Amino acid sequence: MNPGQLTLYLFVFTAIISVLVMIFTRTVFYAALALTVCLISMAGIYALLYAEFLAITQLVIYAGGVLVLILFGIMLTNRISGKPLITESHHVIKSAIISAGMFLILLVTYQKTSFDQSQSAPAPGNHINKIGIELMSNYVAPFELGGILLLVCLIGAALMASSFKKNDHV
Amino acid sequence: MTETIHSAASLWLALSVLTIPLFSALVCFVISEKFAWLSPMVSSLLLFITFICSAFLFFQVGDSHALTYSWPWFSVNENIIRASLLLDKHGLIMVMVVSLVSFLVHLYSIGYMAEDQALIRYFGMLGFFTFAMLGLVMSSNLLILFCFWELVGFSSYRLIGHWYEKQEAAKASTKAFLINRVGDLGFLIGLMILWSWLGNLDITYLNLETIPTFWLTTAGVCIFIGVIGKSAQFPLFHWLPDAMEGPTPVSALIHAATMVAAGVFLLIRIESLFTENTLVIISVTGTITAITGAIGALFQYDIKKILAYSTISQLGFMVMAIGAGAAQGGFLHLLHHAFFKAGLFLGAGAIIHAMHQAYHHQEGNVDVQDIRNLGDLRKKIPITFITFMICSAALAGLPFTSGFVSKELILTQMNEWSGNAFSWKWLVILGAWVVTLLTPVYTFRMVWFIFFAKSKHNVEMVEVPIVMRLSMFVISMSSLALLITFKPFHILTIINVLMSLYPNTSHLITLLSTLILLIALVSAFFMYKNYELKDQNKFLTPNLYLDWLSDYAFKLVLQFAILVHWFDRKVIDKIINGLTYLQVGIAHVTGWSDRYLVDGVVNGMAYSAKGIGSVTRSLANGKIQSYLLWAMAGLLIFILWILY
Amino acid sequence: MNDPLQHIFESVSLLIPEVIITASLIITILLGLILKTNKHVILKTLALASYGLAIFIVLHHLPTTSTLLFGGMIRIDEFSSYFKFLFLTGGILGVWISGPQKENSSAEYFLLFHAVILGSCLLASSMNFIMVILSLELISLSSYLLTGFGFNKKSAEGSLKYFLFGTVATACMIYGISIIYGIAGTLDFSSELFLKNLIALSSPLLLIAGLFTLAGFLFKITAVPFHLWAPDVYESAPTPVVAFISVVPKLAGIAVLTKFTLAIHLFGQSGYNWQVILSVISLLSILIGNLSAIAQTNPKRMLAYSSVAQSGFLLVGLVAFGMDGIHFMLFYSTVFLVMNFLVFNALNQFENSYGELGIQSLAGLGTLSIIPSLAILIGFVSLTGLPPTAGFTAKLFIFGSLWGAYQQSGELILLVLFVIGLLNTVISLFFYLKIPYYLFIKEKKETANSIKSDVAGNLLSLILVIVLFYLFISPDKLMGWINKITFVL
Amino acid sequence: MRHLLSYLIFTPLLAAVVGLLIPATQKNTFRVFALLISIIQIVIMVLIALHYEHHDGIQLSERLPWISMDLGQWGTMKAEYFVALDGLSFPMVALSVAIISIAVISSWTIEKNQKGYFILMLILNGAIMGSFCALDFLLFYVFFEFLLLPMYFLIGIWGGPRREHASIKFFLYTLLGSILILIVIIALYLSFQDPTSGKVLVHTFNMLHMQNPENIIPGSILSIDSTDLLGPYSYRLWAFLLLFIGFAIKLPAVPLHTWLPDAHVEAPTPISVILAALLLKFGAYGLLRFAYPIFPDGAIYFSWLVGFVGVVSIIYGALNALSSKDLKRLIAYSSVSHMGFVLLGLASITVEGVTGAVYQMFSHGIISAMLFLITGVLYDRTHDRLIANYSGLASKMKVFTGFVLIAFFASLGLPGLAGFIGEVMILFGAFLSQKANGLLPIWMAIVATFGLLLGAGYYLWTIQRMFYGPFSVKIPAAEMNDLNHREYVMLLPLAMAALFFGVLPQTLLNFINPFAQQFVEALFKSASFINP
Amino acid sequence: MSDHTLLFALGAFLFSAGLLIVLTKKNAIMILLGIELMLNASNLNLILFNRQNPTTYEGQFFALFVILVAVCEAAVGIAIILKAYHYFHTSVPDQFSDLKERN
Repeated sequence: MNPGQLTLYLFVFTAIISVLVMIFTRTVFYAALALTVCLISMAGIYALLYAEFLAITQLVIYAGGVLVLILFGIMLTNRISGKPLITESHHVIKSAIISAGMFLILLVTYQKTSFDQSQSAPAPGNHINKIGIELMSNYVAPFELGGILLLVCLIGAALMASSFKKNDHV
Repeated sequence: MTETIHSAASLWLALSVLTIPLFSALVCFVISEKFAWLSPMVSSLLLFITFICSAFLFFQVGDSHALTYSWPWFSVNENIIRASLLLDKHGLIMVMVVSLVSFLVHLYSIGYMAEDQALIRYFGMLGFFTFAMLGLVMSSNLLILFCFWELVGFSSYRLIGHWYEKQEAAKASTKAFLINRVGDLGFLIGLMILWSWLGNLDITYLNLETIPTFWLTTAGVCIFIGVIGKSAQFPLFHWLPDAMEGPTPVSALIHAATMVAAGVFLLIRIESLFTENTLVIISVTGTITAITGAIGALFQYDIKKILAYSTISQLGFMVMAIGAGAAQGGFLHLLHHAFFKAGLFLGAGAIIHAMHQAYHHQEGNVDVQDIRNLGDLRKKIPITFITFMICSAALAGLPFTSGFVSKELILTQMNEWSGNAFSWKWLVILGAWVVTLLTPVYTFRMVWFIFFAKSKHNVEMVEVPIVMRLSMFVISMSSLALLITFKPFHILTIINVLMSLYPNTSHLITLLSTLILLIALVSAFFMYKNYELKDQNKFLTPNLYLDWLSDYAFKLVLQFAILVHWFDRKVIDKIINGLTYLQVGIAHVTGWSDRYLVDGVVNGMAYSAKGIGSVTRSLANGKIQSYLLWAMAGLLIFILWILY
Repeated sequence: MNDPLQHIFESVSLLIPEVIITASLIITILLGLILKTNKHVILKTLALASYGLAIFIVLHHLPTTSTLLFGGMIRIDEFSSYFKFLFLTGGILGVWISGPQKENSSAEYFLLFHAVILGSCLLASSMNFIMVILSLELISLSSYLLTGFGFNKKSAEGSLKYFLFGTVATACMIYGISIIYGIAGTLDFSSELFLKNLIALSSPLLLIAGLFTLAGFLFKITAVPFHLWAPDVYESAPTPVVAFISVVPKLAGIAVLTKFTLAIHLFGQSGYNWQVILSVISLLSILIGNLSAIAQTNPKRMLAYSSVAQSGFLLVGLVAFGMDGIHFMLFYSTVFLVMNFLVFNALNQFENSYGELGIQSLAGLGTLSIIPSLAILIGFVSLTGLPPTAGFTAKLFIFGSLWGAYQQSGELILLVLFVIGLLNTVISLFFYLKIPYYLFIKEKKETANSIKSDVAGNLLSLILVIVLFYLFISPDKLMGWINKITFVL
Repeated sequence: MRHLLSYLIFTPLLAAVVGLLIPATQKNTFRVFALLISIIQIVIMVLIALHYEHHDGIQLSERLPWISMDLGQWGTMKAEYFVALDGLSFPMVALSVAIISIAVISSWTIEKNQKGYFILMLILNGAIMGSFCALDFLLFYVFFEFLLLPMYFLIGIWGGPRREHASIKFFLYTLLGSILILIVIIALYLSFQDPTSGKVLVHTFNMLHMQNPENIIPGSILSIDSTDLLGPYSYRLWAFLLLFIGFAIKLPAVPLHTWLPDAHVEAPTPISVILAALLLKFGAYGLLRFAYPIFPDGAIYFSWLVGFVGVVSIIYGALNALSSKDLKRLIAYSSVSHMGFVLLGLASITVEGVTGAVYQMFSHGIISAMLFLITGVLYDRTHDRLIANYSGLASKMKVFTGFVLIAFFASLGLPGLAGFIGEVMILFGAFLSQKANGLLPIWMAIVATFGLLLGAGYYLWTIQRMFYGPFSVKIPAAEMNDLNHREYVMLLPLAMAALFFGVLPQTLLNFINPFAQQFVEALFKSASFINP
Repeated sequence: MSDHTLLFALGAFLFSAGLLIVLTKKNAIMILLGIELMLNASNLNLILFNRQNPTTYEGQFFALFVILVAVCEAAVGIAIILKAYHYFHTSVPDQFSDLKERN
């Protein structure tokens, strides 16, 4: 058990714990924080898997961007009551069966599948550089498309979130 | 050359005989209401022409061999159904009889129906009936014959229901047609059998060797079922008494002289078709009918009903004769019966008509057809009395009348047929003799209470109009053997052609039948002399041993009659009615099942479609997470289903 | 560095329709900021013009041989071109029936329209899961937003439900794709490598991954079991939007589903019988869609279920797994587009005159507003699949190909699908006739007044009806065109 | 002259389009217009009759390519616009022209939305003509489906109080039947090839090709050497069964008949007339034209079933008629009974039976039209159809009663009227069957004869209750006038026809005979080809 | 248990947990969080499987675009939730029930 692996286990453990917190907590705010912890541990795992660029993206965009957005949403929807946003659960048993079923089936079928588990070391060199070049050559189409997607979503979301009038409280 | 002219002439005659009555019917229906009074004259005239034509036709063809004419009617499967005329001796004699009686009835109706509102319909249907009846008699193709057979039934239906405002008339007409239809089904099945084996239905070309005996017998029996319906044989006879709801001339023409005789005529026409077994069935049926009819006639109060039962009995007698090998006798009796029974009905009509006229000014409702209300009429309406008496004598089989002649012939022929060894045939013979005994008895009873017994009501009566008297006179004359034979005890009928075929009757039989007749008349006389008819039959005190015997016999016979009547009314009628009710009942059940079962299944399918739909719809309860739940569950189930 | 750049430029030159739409999209944003008055008219004209131009280019200037662009991300071929033609036509029809927007949001409205069309065009031609995901998301997110354009309570609710359901489906799909990637080692599902690896490693995991991926597509085409959002969304969204999103994204989904299933079917070498899986999905969609539609009282909800059933019918063409099946599916798609817009156009006219409608409130309007009523009647007759409309021809063809497939494979489920599918026509009659029944047979209410005359709407109805009849009388013209399409994965 | 049939079919359809352009305010022009079209059609029909020759082939045929498309691996699919007449369709087309003219006259009293009504009538007219003339299975199907919709609206808008229910029921049932037929059509077209096309595999809907079992593509599911079974039967037998059920719904045969009484009771008189006289014929027509020739093996295998259904329909329909309290319902059930005869005749597969079946189709067309017009006459006066509410009509409405008698007695099979010939031929055929080809047991023919008895029963009972007895009508305000001129004009030709075809059946049999002989002969020939 | 298996199992766990949250939690924002978890599970898979052929970056790129998608979804989602909150004064989707089957 080398230190790398130990770190991996640590990250996995934190991720699992934070997910469990998310499942069992009733406070949305805590859940969001737990998700942050989970995402950060995921970023760690990415880094251990030689995907540094992604790890950073994960940290910056998810932990930094998305979660702030979500927390912002929590605050906004919470403004009237002022109390912490509490969430109830329902369909617990049915959902648990379905989720557990999914999980088990995934594991069982994974067991029956012979993956190529070689952990060959990545080619030496600057991954981020290569990624940049790839992004602008081979992946230019999705890149541009992603740009359009972002543009459309932001304009649309802005419209959705802004256009309130007093008279349409119907 | 002469042959062609001869046959061409007879063809034209035959066609005109056939079409003039139809023309008469058409004329009647075309005449507008304003000129309705014309129709009796015109149609009677036309029918007279028909009669003349038929007479000419008869003498034209004479005793030459039968003539046939045929035209293709339609073809199917390369078999051509030909509309064909068969002019043979039997047929032509029937044509004569039909046209004569029909003419006389037309004539009679001028007077009888003078005050009727629907003359057009009446004379139209009479004409149509005559056409159909003549067609029946002349056609040689069984399918065509069947067509006319049904058309005859149709006109009978219309004429019985002539006074349809009366519920009884309406019901009787329906009943008559329906019961006839039952018989017709048998006829039709017989035709189906013949067609399937022969592919041809022309009587003159039936190639009977190709049919297996079983099927031949079945076909014969089936066709005989048709005869049972039409000729009012046991067990389908009870429509005939009901049919008396129609106008009396109609009863004379259709339900005594012609239509009901069509069955007997048919039996003679297709005699070659009958196997031994068929003949047995025919003779037994005839016997039962004859006896039942005679007993029935013995206990009726309504003149027309008595005559109706008597007709049943006589028809049974003829059928029995044909079944028992006395076809010629049967045919002869058919002719004679046509005249004397028509005469009786016309006489009864005259009585009813006269009584109606008499009661017209009096108050109260008296059933003028009930013999209990009649009596002592012989002086009031003498001409009617005379004609009625002549015809009654013929019915009873008194010597010097036509009835005697044919009865003798039948008994003789049956005697030969039965042989010397005892067999079931003797029972048939016995039946014949019983009928011979009973016929004079009920005839006497009828005549006695109409003309001789003391009358309860004393009313002034006048004779019926001249046209009615004229036709009654003609018809009764034709029942007198004196006019048709010169030797009353030695049979020689008018028609020499026919006579040449007939064997002589034995004197023994003549003697015997005369004896029976005497016994019958004498005992009847003593029985009814001081007898008063009441609702409950009260019998004379037995002052003589004979009286007691006859009384006892009467009681016995009465019980049997009541039983028969009960049987007729309760069982057969109930069975038929019951069948109708049952049909209606079943129909209601099927109607119900139609509504609730068949429809229910279909609607149920629709409902269940909706039901399933509502289950699937209920998933859409508006809650997004249950949508997701169901979707994911579906996915999971799908995975599990594919995997395992 | 020169070569890739060259390739990119070449690629862009073959993507002119998409470029036109993107340009139009950007101009729309700019104009939305600049213009103060007549915004709607100008933007509508712009949209129509750009779609028209794009159609022209699609029909006349695209290569007929299949060409790979952007390093295999996108492939231009006749199959995708035909779908682009359909999307753009759908776009034109959708824009045509769109009225002025509330809240002065015309620019955003047309922007989202453009985005959906752009996404659909790219989806139909993408050959790589990355492109699939991105274009699918472009369509989906724009559709969620479009659904909210009623700017009322209902609309917001519908939009939220649509969003939640859609994102979960997308998440499933992405997860599925990630596993497929793990097995295949590539995201390019048309490549040799993909085929080779999948055949080499046939595992139940692949089945699960495939089904997870299907979930996203099934969501897009509203097939069972991912159809539950449809009634709520259809009911809440503005009618022109429903007309649009019930056709274009669905057809885009069908396009990519075709490619995906053909890929995962591995030319029949897959360890799992995808034919059976698709047949069951198709069968369930037809059954559940039709049965649920029976008791609906809201016309749009009813049409949502009808749309579920129509997806089932579209899938029937796919189930045949043959070129002719795909051809007939293309024919059916075309007819579906026409008849769906015919119905929604008429419904839209009614709504414009009478406001939100239940089916009952249509009672007796048939004689008052004869053209929309006749249009709706013909549209429903066609949706039911009765002659003399193209709906009949389409159904005949598609089930003909199914019978052919059955004759070849002898798979019993295909026969079941064949019989049940056709018998469902009878069930569908129950509800398809409901609206004409209320329109023509029910007595009208006292208060009903005549419909506003709407020349553009009536003209559109007339054109669509003529197309429906024309495609019935002479389907071979269109089929001749479709038959030329050769499609190789 | 070469396109007479097309003129016949498309004149009313074009007229419907023209009618759309006439403003709805021009109320009474529509009925004149519709009548005019009917007269034009009668003229065309006369021309057709003049060009028709009595032999067993098809005549006046017109063929145009319709759909022709490449199916890739499946070859080419070909459907044609192929119309022609033969001994089966000629009587039907002639009947249709006559009945529709009379229905138009009968529609004279329609007041509600005349434009819509007469346009739908014209569409119906064209679709009926097209269905009877089409010899391409797909073309037939298209025309046939096409007539459902106008019918639905005609019942649904102009019908009686429960019209909605009835129209939906009508549509659903018949559509169900059509779908079953469509299933077989699809299966068929991939199994038959056009022999004239040379080496290219061309799938065809052409009836002339489908009738010849040599054109079945070997190896297709419906091919004659296929041994695959689905459950108890081979695919060919299933296909026949589906066609049979599909057409039996239209016929209608018990137990699939329940739409009929409802549809009839609620439909307006002219529509009932068309429904009974023409639409019911499509069931039998379809069996004769399509099911039997294409699947002779199925026809022979299931002849017992077909005959049994026929017999049950005869008896069951008659019993129901007997218990009906509503005159129109009674007549509707009598149709079930009479169409049962057609089925029985067909099942026998004898020349007599088939001839009788076609004859019965024709005569039932005339008679049922008359019967429904009669109920219409009563309904117009009192708006009441319950038998129990009438009595003694004969004394008030003399001419009317005359027509009633003709119609009733024609329907119960009185010789001399049209109903008799067909029924007798059918019974002869059914009885002959056991001896000739061993298909039907004898008892079927015998039981069927009881249908005649029951028929007489319910008709006579109806006459007794409604027309005989003392006059009374339940609706007090009703004026029971005798027939007016318009009603007279409608009923007289029908009565004459009933009489004419009863007395001179050969005029019609000249058309039917060659067809029936060729039908039976060809059927057994191809059956022996299929099962040597 | 190899790292590969462990990480796949972690992915599956994240996915299932995300699904569980999506299905059970009543708050729309929680559902959004669950979806993020599910997307992360995919990303983990992608990166894990990318190591099998490290010469290309396909998996990583895909993961990158998935993050992009997640961002867009979050943005749109929050906007829509806010909009709905504006009308319903709650972010519990179950209480939005204007749209459902009416019988």
